[in-house]
Amino acid sequence: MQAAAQATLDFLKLYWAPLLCGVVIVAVLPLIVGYIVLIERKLMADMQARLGPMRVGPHGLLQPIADAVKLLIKEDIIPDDADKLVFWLAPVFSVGAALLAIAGLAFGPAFQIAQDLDIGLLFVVGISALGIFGIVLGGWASNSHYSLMGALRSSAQLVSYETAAGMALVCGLLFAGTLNIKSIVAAQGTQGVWFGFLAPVAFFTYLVASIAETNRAPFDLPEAESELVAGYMTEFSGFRWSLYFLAEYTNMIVVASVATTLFLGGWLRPFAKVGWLNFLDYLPPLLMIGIAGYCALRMPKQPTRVQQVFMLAVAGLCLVVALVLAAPVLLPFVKPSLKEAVAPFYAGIHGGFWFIFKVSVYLYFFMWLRFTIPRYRFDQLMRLGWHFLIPLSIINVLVVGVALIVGSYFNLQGWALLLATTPAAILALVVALAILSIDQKNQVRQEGTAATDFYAG
Amino acid sequence: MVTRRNAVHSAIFLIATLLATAGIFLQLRAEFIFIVQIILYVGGIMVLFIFVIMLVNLDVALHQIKFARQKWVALIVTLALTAQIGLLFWTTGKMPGQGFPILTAAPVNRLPPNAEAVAKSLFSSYLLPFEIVSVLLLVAMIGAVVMAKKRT
Amino acid sequence: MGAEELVINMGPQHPSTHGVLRVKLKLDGERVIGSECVIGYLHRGVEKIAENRTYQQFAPYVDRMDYVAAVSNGLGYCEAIEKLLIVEAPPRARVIRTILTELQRIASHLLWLGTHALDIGALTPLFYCFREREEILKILEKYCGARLTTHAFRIGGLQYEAYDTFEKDVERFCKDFESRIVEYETLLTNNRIWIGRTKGVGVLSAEDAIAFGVTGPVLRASGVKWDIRKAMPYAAYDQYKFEIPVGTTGDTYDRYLVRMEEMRQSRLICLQAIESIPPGAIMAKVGKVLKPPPGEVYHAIEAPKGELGYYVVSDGTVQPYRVRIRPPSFINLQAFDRMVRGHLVADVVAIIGTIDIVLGEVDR
Amino acid sequence: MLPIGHYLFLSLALFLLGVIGVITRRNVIVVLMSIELILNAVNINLVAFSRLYGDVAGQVFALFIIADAAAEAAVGLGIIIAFFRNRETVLADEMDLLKW
Repeated sequence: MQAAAQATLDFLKLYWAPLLCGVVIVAVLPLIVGYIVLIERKLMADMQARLGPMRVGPHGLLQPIADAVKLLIKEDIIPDDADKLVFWLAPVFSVGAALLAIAGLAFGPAFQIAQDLDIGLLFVVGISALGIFGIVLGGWASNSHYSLMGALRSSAQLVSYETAAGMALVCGLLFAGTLNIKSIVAAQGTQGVWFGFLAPVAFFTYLVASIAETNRAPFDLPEAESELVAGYMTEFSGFRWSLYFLAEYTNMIVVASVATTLFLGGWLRPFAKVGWLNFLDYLPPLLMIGIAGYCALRMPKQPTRVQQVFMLAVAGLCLVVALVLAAPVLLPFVKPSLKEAVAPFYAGIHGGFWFIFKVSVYLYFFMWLRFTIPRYRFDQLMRLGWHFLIPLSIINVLVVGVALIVGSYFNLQGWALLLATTPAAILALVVALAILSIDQKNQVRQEGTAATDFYAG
Repeated sequence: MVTRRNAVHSAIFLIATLLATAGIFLQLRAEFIFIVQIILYVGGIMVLFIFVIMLVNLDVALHQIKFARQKWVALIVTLALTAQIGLLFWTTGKMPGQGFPILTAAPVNRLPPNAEAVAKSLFSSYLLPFEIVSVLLLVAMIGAVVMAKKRT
Repeated sequence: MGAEELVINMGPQHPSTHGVLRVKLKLDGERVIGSECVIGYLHRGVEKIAENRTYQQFAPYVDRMDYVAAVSNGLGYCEAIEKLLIVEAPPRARVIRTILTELQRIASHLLWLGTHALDIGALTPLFYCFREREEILKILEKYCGARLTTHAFRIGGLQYEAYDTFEKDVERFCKDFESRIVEYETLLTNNRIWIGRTKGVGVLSAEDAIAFGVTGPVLRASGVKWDIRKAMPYAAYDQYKFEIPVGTTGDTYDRYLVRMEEMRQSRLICLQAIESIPPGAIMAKVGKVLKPPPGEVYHAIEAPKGELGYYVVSDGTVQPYRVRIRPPSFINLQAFDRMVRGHLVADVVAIIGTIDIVLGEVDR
Repeated sequence: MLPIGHYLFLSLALFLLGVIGVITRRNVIVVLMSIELILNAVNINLVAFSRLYGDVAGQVFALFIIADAAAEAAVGLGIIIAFFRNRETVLADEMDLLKW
């Protein structure tokens, strides 16, 4: 008994930090997801000439909490003909995979749960791919045609776009030479250039494939509300539905983080090696102060006392964050001897800021696309995946490999590598566009035959 | 997994088994095989299985007897195999769990990164088998496409 | 996909069947091999009701058929009864009728555009369209006090004189609308996905369209230049210059282009009309009790969705003997099966949208 | 760390379960899944021995086996789909024709 207690204690001593991180992520993530949804709704409203949620809290700031409460106390419906066990299991599987994938990510030099995982990036990609089972099984267990079709579409879509995404990642990994997430970012630090610049085609491919993988518009066919009601989620309601929702947005965060890590320099400041851009270090605290100022400005305009206080609290919170961000930058000026001491804090805090900033930009792009573009049709989606993205990504891996060999032959480093990779990217694009045009010619021919078929029948 | 009447349930249990196996691989410090197992086996092959199970409507299969009349054959084969292994243990004179070499051959922190080691081995000593496997996969791919294609 | 056919029910409660249409789809995988529209969920027996109401009493009922284009419905009915009575609305009334009807056509097309784009997955056009539709509804509200079921016209003319700033409001709307329509087109017309989703989808050849009796933009998109406003002018349409846009292939994209161009033309008609609204009376001399001479009449107008016809039989009493309505949506829906065969489920949604049905009119 | 015997016994159990599945089940899909189970049992052995001897060769072979399993699943499922399309069944004892 005592031995067991001792063992537990030892375990805790060793792993308290990752455990804490895990608990925090599981507990806080739903809240973060809720606020991402709120931001999405607000952005959508802004682009569509309306206001979005305004009633719950000032400017609808408490809307996510109200939504969560509503979802939690909703009646839990399981259809009679559903496969109860699988129906219960599927959303849990989905959300479990998504949360587990977060474990492999590093949100800054200091924040990572699975520390120094040797296969870091592969782990994240592989585990997050497991979420597909939640979708497929959920669709199957609902015992409804819409759900089943949503599930089939979803699995076909995920499997095909996983290939393109994987190839794009391989391309980025060629530059990094490692799978370990921290080493990937470190490689970009020493190179002084993000891999997104060196492998623009791969970045583009991953961008498209990641949208498809997270079932976002314009690839949101599995849950296309105008066709399949809600796809695999049709029969789910209340808490189970919110689990799916949580999984979807968590997956968005995961793919955005992967892209940030591999292509956008992770937690590095933009152009970290360029000396005259060092003023960018002051940007994070200034940004937060700006937000705080805006909140304070809007404060008197709130209709009720409670909302005014709440707005002020938000402003205060932003100020505190600004202070925390500013401290590591400003302290060395006050006391130069502190420079060594604050260095890790600077790296950690500012790294976290830049990482979250980049992830947000990525997510913003997702949302922007969603509001702007109509939805693909299923066959068009498949054609885009198999006939364009996959050939493009495979060709890109080849030409980037050649470019790397050329680069090492001429001993090109950092930005100079662009000399080798830019022609490579152009070459890949040209070949891919050629494929596309050939494909379109074929398609026209096929459509011709299809049309005659159609009239014959 | 073997006893479920519903093939989807079988598949779910198989997924659970495969994930558990992946866990064992991780425990054995074979990280690369762990992730390959998850991506390929669980994320690829099992999705294919579930896809096919959904395609071929199960309502038909559900109402039929799940076991063929080969129970006795199965029992005999199983017993024979068990007896064989038991004999093996008997002849070596060691009880399971005792006297076997314990897996602490190399200290953990001195192992090279697993993915790197596997890759080096794969692309040097086992290059030919690797190429053969890739050809096999290509052949399988073509075969599957030909098989599954609708005959018009 | 699977070897057997899958039958799914789309509707009557489905996000994109525009009301309570139920479509039984026979699918092979995702491909539609047959379809059947089940209607009647919104049947209220409008034609039967007409037999138990006086001519004036029945007028508000027609607003409930195509409830997104109530003004057009009212126009058709009023003109049919006027024909039966052998009276004519005064010129001023006819011009105002024309303006309101054209505004209503724009509003109806805007609603169609928004929901059609939403069905295909573009979220944003819907809100832009509603922004402009709101302006039209405001004008209607200012004119007759109602936004949706307006009952704007009376048999023999108009009940209300145009309000003071009517011309100014219409003119401002028309001025704004020109740039707004460009906005929608930048979002959709050259969008690769939009073209991919609509080109070649739901093709209806000109012969088929005529054989099915399809009218309105659906017919014109197939390349048949037929518009009752030109062919048998009513209200004040013979005074104005406008074009009839026609398509070439008769697919969903052409129908989209035709409707967009129709909105432009309606705007031009409105602009021409407000320049010269003739002065004078707004009501012809009709008695309080309408007793048309026995006889029958068929009168059709070009409603936003197609030919809206009223066939009214009078037996000389205050109530019609029989009213038969030819709703454009109902007839256009008949071509649905021909249009969806061989397409995918996603196209079904696009095709339902492109026919532009309103179930209140289909079921009556 | 566990002695190798444990791994061997686990592998044996999985292997036998797979064999039972292959022999007794009528649904061909489940038979295929049982084969996957057998392959998996082999993988456990390979990786365990690889760890025991500190040699990655076992892992490389496990990799080959996984690739092989993928190939087998693809072809097998292709056959099943083709069969189902023609005969409307997935039961092994109704597969009594070599050609149709």
